[in-house]
Amino acid sequence: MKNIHKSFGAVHAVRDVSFSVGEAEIHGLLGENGAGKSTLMNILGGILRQDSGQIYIDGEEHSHLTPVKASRLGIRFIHQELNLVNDLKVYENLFLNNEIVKSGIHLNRKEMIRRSREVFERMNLDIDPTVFVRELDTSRKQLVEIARALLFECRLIIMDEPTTALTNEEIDNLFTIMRGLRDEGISCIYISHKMPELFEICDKYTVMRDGAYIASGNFADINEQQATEMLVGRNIDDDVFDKTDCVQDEVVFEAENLSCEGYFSNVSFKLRKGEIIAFTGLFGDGRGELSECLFGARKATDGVIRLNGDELNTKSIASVIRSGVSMVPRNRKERSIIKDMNIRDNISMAYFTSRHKGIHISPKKEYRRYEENRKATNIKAAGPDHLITSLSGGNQQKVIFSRWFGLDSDVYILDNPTQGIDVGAKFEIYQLITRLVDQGKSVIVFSSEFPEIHKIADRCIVMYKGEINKEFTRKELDEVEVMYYATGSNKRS
Amino acid sequence: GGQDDDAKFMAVIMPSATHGFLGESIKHAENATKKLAEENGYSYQFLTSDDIVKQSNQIDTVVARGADVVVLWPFNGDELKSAAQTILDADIPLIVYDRLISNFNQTAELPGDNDTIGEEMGNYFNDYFKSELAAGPVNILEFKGDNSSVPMQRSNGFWSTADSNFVVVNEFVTNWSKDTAQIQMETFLSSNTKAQVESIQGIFTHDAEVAAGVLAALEGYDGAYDLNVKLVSGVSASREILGLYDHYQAQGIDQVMFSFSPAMVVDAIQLGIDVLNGKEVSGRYLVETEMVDNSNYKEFMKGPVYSLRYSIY
Amino acid sequence: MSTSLELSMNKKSKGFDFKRFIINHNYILSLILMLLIGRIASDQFLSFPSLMNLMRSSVFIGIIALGMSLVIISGNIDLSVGSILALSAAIGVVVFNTTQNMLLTLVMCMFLGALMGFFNGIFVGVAKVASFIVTLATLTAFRSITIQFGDGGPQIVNHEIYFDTLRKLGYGKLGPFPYLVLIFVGITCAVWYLMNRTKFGRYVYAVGSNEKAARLTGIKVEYIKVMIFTITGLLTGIAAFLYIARFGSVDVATAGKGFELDVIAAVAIGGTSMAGGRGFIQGSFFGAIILFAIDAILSAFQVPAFVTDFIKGVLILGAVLLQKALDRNAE
Amino acid sequence: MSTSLELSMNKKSKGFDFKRFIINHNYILSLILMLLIGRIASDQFLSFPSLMNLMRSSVFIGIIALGMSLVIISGNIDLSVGSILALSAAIGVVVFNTTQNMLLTLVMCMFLGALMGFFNGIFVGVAKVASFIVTLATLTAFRSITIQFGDGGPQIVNHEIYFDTLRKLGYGKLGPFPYLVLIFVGITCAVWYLMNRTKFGRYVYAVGSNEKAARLTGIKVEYIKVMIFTITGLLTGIAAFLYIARFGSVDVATAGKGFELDVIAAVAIGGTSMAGGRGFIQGSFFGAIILFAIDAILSAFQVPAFVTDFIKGVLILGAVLLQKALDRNAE
Ligand SMILES: Nc1ncnc2c1ncn2[C@@H]1O[C@H](COP(=O)(O)OP(=O)(O)OP(=O)(O)O)[C@@H](O)[C@H]1O
Ligand SMILES: Nc1ncnc2c1ncn2[C@@H]1O[C@H](COP(=O)(O)OP(=O)(O)OP(=O)(O)O)[C@@H](O)[C@H]1O
Ligand SMILES: [Mg+2]
Ligand SMILES: [Mg+2]
Repeated sequence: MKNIHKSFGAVHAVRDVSFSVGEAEIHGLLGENGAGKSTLMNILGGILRQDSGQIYIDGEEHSHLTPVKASRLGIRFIHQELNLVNDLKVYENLFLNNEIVKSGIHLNRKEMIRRSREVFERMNLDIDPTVFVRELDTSRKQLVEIARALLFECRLIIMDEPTTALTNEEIDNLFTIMRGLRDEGISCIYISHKMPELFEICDKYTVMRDGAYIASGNFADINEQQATEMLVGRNIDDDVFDKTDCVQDEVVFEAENLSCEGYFSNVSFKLRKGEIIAFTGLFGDGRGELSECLFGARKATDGVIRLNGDELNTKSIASVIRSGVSMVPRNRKERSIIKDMNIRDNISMAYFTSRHKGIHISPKKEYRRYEENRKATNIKAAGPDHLITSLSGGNQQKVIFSRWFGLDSDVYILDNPTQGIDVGAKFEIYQLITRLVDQGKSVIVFSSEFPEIHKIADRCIVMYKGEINKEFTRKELDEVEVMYYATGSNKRS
Repeated sequence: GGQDDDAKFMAVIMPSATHGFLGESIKHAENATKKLAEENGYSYQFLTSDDIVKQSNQIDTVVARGADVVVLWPFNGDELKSAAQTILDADIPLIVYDRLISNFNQTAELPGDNDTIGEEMGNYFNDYFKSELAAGPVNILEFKGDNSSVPMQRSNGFWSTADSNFVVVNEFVTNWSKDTAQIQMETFLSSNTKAQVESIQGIFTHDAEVAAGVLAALEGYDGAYDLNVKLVSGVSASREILGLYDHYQAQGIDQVMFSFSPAMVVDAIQLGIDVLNGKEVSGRYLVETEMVDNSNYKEFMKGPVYSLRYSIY
Repeated sequence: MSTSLELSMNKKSKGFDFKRFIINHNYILSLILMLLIGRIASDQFLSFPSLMNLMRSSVFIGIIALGMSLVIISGNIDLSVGSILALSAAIGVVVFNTTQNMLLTLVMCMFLGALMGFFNGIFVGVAKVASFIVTLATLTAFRSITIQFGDGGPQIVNHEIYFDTLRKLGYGKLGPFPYLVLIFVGITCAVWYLMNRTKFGRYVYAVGSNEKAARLTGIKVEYIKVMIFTITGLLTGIAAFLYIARFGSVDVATAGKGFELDVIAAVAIGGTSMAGGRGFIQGSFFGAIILFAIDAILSAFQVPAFVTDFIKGVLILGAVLLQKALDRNAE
Repeated sequence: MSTSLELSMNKKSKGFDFKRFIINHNYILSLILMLLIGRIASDQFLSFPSLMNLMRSSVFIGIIALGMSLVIISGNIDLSVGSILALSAAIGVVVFNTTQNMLLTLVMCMFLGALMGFFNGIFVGVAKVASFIVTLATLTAFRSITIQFGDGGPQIVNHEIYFDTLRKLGYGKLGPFPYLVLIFVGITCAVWYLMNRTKFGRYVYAVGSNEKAARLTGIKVEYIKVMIFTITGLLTGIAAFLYIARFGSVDVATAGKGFELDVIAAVAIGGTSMAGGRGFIQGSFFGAIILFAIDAILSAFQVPAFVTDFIKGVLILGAVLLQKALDRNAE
């Protein structure tokens, strides 16, 4: 790709970027949120048309790509967001728009199912190709998405943050496959915000910042520190994170024998004032449902939740919020963003449902609330009246944080709070979280990223198959140990 | 037509074509308005609408434009009363056609005589089934047009004269549609008990199209029971239904239609022109209805009512 | 990152954005266009009384369209409004004939409308049946009750009393302004306030935009949906009362029949997205007026009877296409 | 990981899941229920000829419902089908009277239907206007053209020729099976094949379930939408031809009026989700039959005319609620 330019209205998303991938190489593409990585790849995948610049494939110019042309040229694209059709079966999704047909029109389902099975076997996965995609979990959906790329003959696979929803084991599986592909001469472009992954799997790197090309080279020649500096453009000392211990003795929030049939059972824990507890585990451990139960978004079948000693009224989410529990849900796009609303209203929404008295809304107060929150969480936005969808991912997440921080709750439940946001934004969010506990709030984080847990948690609870398997204090935390209990290895022997 | 500002100005306001009868009436009215107004050198406005809100707006508009006469076919007589009052309040002569506005001082009215149609039909049924009625109850079916005032009047008229020995086994609302009536009849024949199906001797409908649907269903019946329907009635002696009189008589089914010609609206337009010509117009002009059965349909087809109706097609 | 943000900030002009305004509120453009076209046909078209007439005829569709906007913004549809109007009005007539009390009649119409709306709301919000199907069924069922109630015949307000009371409301004016128009404007302002300056309004937008997210911020989505349909019913009840005032009788079979299509067309012309989440109350106000302006134009141009509906269909499509075209241009 | 996987696999039973089947295909339950209720009223109800008659009545609504399923599965709606039927049939009559050629008439009806559907499809798929609005406008516009074409009066097939040709098709039987029923079943199978065994069918589901994902796999979403509406128009054209065959005349003002509501009700009763993405063609087939079974029951019980609509509304709601209830139980 040579001298690629692309603008969206006022935003110059990609500026004069040149980029090349050789044969049999895994090429890491790095950059902050909004650096233009996905845009550049969308151009290569034929989804977007560049404003100017050329694309060469095997030395031949192919500058007017469409998704169909790109796939004919052997380019496969795993998109950043899941792009599966929930109401079709797994194999139908895999072959969507590439169906195998008999005698011109008749779908050859047997063959498609057979080949789907083959590809799952190759990926070391146990997914039944004849179930509906809607019945799969996020992580398996992501794996189906990956399988779709592996199904056909190809030369180059673009993977745009393929591992955000995957567990470590699944990631290892993926890497094994990628290495296998490389040995067959197939190349990969790999986009991720997770440094360790990049260093593990990629041969070459290219860094983008603000839509511009910064540098490229071999991963062997740099370390994580250098890479981070390149992509941020300034110096972040990642490891020195001043987490002060401000845990007090008073128990604020308590779950006793909490169960939700089919998902988790007998979960008990006590959260103290100023404490951060992290919950972690693997796919199917029931964490997601647990977080929903704690917030009243899902009915627990058994057990009690207490807040400041009194039983929490979980009849409605509104009553939970009013009692002093807030939650930042996972999957921002699906569960948090109100896409047709401006930033100001997105921030105010939880305030309205829990704290606001009367029915009248004063725009003036809303603007003031926006201004306070913008300062507190350092949101970078053109103005309070712009749609929230005009913001970059990290800033959207900060808006969602603001929605809840303004409520002055006692307990904050954060479900996967840093999904898909870059190093810099992550850092700021960690700061926000620690500021909360400094103010005497308590926090429960649900996360599958160990570095994150390591940075902020006072205690870490590891779940396995819907039960608490092990609890670590901050001092005992160790990635290998956590994995040991998360996989339930202790129960096997 | 007719933008000549000095010329006298006639407004004709009608409902839009919701069923066949109205469709034909609009055609006649539009033709007559154009022809008569141009012959006499008047300007005119011809308006249709599909609900009373729009119709009353049209009234406001023509009153504001300073109409010299308004010919109004109200959507529903009573619902338009209030709006029609504004015409009289503006001292504009008003001719009301077809629908009755109760307690109202219009210049002239030509109400469709739906009560009489119903009454005559009741009498005809009494005569036709004289011997059967003497023997006991006679079972019939009723197919209504819709639920508005016109079919109400036809029904009420019928039951005011019909013998008390007539029993309605079932009634249907057809929305003036032939296909609906036919399917309803077929469904009746195939879903009711033998006793009920075989007991039906007469069918009273509100419209020729509806009657045609019922007859088609009877003709097409191939079930196991014996049908005993002898008489089917309707309103509006249309070319199509008259063409089938012999066809069905051969199958043992008689028909009786009460003529109600869509061309009669022309009379109302003529009255409007008369007003503009300075003639004295007032009072009530009943729209004539004629009984047409197997005995007289051929003469009817030679008569003036019939030929006027089909003069423009 | 900071530089790219600044970049994007520079391009978004602050303060009043005229182009954006016209794109969002293009119904104003459509209205002006219609009025100008009408002016060509008749010099009377733009006169004040003529405009008042136009607005007065759009009152019924318009008031219901205000409610329908809530329904559509929340991602639903209500096909039963015509039948709700008929039943409320039919019973309203009986109440008025019995009590001769206008206020009581109004209250009764509003109550009945709200009750029927509530019924729709329960099925949509709580039983979670698609609103299209629920209101398709109640469209039929409410009408059937109305006809049964009126025994098939029209319900007529007592003649003498009508002319002394209700008709004054339906035809009277305050200075140059018909009462009906003033009421319409008043209710529009009230609903505008509800949707733009109260929590409830925000919830309606939120539910229409992202129901799951709305639920997770503590909004009681079921309750909001029930409320939306109830409010629409209530507004339809008010329209029913004004209907009695203006027409003095209610034909149980035809009153309000097909209103739902006009109402939805008005909302769409007013720029509310059929997909939910976006829309302006004032748009529906103007949408209703545009709809009747189309009728008025067709009258003014003396379009042949059978062709009017054709042109009307084309103009509705045109108004919505204009919106789309402007919207696309903006990108 | 393997252990946690087993956990989740256990919950999904393999092989034929009867409960799931009943939940998905609960329209079968509804139909059986209706037929049993009908049997109480009349011994004729479950007889073979009576069932055939039921099916024959549902042919027109049913064939259009097959097309409407595609439209609804793709996340759209088509309100104009009744008007498409009327115009195709009206012109069809003229073609037949002129040529006396049944095949040519059929082809003409299909062509006209497809053309009008194509027109809808262009506005929905390419101009991207909400289908509700497009087809609301064309509902009015096509009807207007029809009335203009027929000059307000009915279009009638030449009497003598009708009896020798078209009527044989409309009333005739092959053994015990009416031709119309056989055609209906045949077309249902064809559309079922299209939706379940061809690429096109997969694309329709994909567009309705996740349009963006469909677009990213390279599916030409605009083209699919145009096709969907065209096919619906084509099927409506076939229904128009059968309409001529069965009724021998077309009243330009009333033919097909209000069909859209019956058709959509049939599709909903058949279990197709109004939100798009999910639905079964065979469901719409049975949905249409259920709708007419309701009429037949009301007829058999001799329910008074004014009340039938009420009960019909309640039963439609009931059928859809049954679906919901079963669906919820499953979770
Ligand atoms: N369709 C679009 N319309 C307008 N702006 C867009 C669009 N897509 C991307 N952008 C903007 O272009 C810039 C680059 O976005 P892009 O998605 O390529 O970033 P990215 O590097 O993939 O970030 P992330 O790590 O968050 O995925 C951002 O400022 C984004 O807001
Ligand atoms: N917002 C998210 N970001 C990244 N991964 C996610 C997100 N939400 C869910 N996942 C992943 O998707 C899978 C299914 O999540 P879900 O919450 O439904 O299951 P769970 O039983 O709670 O297990 P887990 O807590 O491990 O996700 C898990 O692998 C989880 O890690
Ligand atoms: Mg990206
Ligand atoms: Mg992103």
